[in-house]
Amino acid sequence: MNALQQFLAMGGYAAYVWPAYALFFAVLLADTLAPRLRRRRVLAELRARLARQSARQERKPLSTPASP
Amino acid sequence: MTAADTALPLLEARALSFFRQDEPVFAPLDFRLHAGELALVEGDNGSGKTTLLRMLAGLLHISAGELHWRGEPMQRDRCAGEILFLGHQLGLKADLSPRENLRIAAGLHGMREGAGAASVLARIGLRGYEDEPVRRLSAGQKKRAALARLLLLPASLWLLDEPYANLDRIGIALVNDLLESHTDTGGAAMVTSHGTVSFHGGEPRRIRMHD
Amino acid sequence: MASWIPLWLHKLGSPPTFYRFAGALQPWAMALALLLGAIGLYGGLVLAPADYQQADAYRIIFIHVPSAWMSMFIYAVMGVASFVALVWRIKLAEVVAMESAPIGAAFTFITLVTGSLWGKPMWGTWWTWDARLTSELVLLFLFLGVIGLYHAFEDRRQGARAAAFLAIIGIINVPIVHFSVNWWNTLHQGSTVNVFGQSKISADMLWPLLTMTLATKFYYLASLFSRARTDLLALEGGKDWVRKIAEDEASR
Amino acid sequence: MMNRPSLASACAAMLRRDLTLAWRRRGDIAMPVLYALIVTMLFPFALGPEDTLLQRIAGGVVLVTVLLAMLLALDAMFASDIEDGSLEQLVLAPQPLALMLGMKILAHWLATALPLIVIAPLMAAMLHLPGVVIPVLLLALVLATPLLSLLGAVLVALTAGTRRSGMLLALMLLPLCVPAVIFAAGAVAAAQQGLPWLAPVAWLAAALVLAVVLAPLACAAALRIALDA
Repeated sequence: MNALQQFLAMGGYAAYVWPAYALFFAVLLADTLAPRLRRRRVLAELRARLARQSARQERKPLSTPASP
Repeated sequence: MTAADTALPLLEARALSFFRQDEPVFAPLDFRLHAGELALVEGDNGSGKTTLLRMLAGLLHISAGELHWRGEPMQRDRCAGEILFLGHQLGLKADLSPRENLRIAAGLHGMREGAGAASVLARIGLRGYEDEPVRRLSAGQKKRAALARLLLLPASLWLLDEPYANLDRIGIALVNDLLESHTDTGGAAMVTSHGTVSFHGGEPRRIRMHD
Repeated sequence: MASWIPLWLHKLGSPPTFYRFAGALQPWAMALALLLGAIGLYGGLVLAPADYQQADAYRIIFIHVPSAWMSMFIYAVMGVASFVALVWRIKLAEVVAMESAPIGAAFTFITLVTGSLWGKPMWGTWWTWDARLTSELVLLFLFLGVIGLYHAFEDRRQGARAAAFLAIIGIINVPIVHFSVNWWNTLHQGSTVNVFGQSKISADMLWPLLTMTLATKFYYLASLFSRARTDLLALEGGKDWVRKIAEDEASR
Repeated sequence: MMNRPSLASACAAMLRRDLTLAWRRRGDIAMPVLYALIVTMLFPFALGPEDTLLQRIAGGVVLVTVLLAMLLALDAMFASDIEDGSLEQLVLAPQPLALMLGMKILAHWLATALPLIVIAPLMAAMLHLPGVVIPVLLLALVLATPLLSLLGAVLVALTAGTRRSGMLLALMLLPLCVPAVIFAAGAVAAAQQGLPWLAPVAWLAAALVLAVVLAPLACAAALRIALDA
């Protein structure tokens, strides 16, 4: 327990060392998550577009009569 | 087979297409344009007429296909000065007069400004407006001021995007006259228009744009 | 296309191939980054002894210095990819250049803030107008400029080309900034602080540092892969291979 | 076919065109000058009227104010030409685009930076800069302002295809200006302390020579990217 406290105290520099490490991990975590969220959004948009397109294609034969 | 078909075409497109955001703007195009020919580019709004003309002028990068100028791959400096482009935006400075605008165009084409400007402006129907700032001209008069470039500068190919827009009946006849004398003297032109246009001089070639 | 580009590179440059390739490698790169990071941090925070001058405050070095190296490394990658993108118009190069920029900005930001946190206890100030610090700040602005320019365009590929151009201008500029600030410091004597005084570093401290450097490299690779994959999906939205992916993921 | 006289006359036409346009809108020329004067006026009010303090910061304030005033005018360099299609005509003209853009940049420098240089002694006097330093300040401005115009032109060309460009331009340009500011202000500061000021001026001159050669080429390439959509 004492060793852990000593480790966390960082020789009195805890106020500088741990925020630095916290920032490091926070920024990189955000950097890792951003593309995942964006990927989900891009795929959702794509699926919506595909759905629109297929809906249009189903309508099409009705609006344009068969031509030779 | 006429003689024109066997001669080297001025402009030849093979499977030419343009992509915007990876979507083709128009289906691949094949056409040839010989000296003395007039081609009418037809298509609905959004069919890519303007895009095609901007690409032919060299403003847009060709996405796929080939474009040949006098039998050789089109390159910027090979056809420089031989093509005149008139787009939706007329390329006139509103603060300058038609005469000054013409003088700049002549200067950029390495020509000495001469007495040509006055007679060109008279022929185009802007007599009396030579020194009026373009800002104060009507839309049709602005169009005429831009068309004056075609008369002043020597070029073998004209690329005209909607040249009839904003023009009255006399103006339309004027454009037809210009096109006729240009093709008669061995020039070629490509014209976009979504309206129907009647040419006096023969039936123009038609290039149909599809999505 | 230039015929001297190796064939494998040309194949890898095709979006669906790269998408699969990056998808296969990304978890491994991330796993390696995490493993090396854990080892490096254990070595740096626990095993390495305290510095005889700086005591425990020096332990910021294990994230600060690798981040600083990464900020420059990523800028270099972005510059090379930008050059390739502009000259050969390869879409993958555009994607690599543009998706490197946010990662580079992240590492540059980390470098600046951790440097500040290290500087306060060591030389008593959060910031000094030293050549290194100023160049790093300019680097951050350049990364942000590239990102901003990229997103200012309606057409993504046009934006990528413009931003790639800016990245190349920046490459020329950063050394000039460094040089000019060095010169400036000779003019304004007294405001200089010896940032990295003693460069002798013991082996106990060196191996965690190098391990962390490797970890950040693999992290960059992993992050770049996942960003590039997402970007390719967005850019190639109309293509069949992307549609298939969209449908497959929906059914899952 | 294109021989030298035609090139020279094209350059002259370009230069005359832009200068005529600037002259027709004289009011726009006055704007950066007024802006610079007003900003300079604010400093004594913000910092107090102590001569020693104002003297110390005078050189730097004049330089940074001139830089910001130029930034203000930079945005408009290609805007109207893109809007009315004259840029397309310029790109398609059978002349080397880089040279024509060089003329445009020269005209822009004459219309915006030169008036600022002319009033720079006034700005310096408002901040009590010693008279002997003013020639060095002018020399530094004469070398640094074209550098900013050239660098700025490249970046304006890059943002030409976008709609919101003002703040973005500042974000991109200002970091790139750091060396120019350092050397120009360094020369003034050295002269003020009675130190040799030739070295920073020489560096500025070297950078200017490099920029005169490279920037128009880069500007042409950037504009082609901006128009290609």
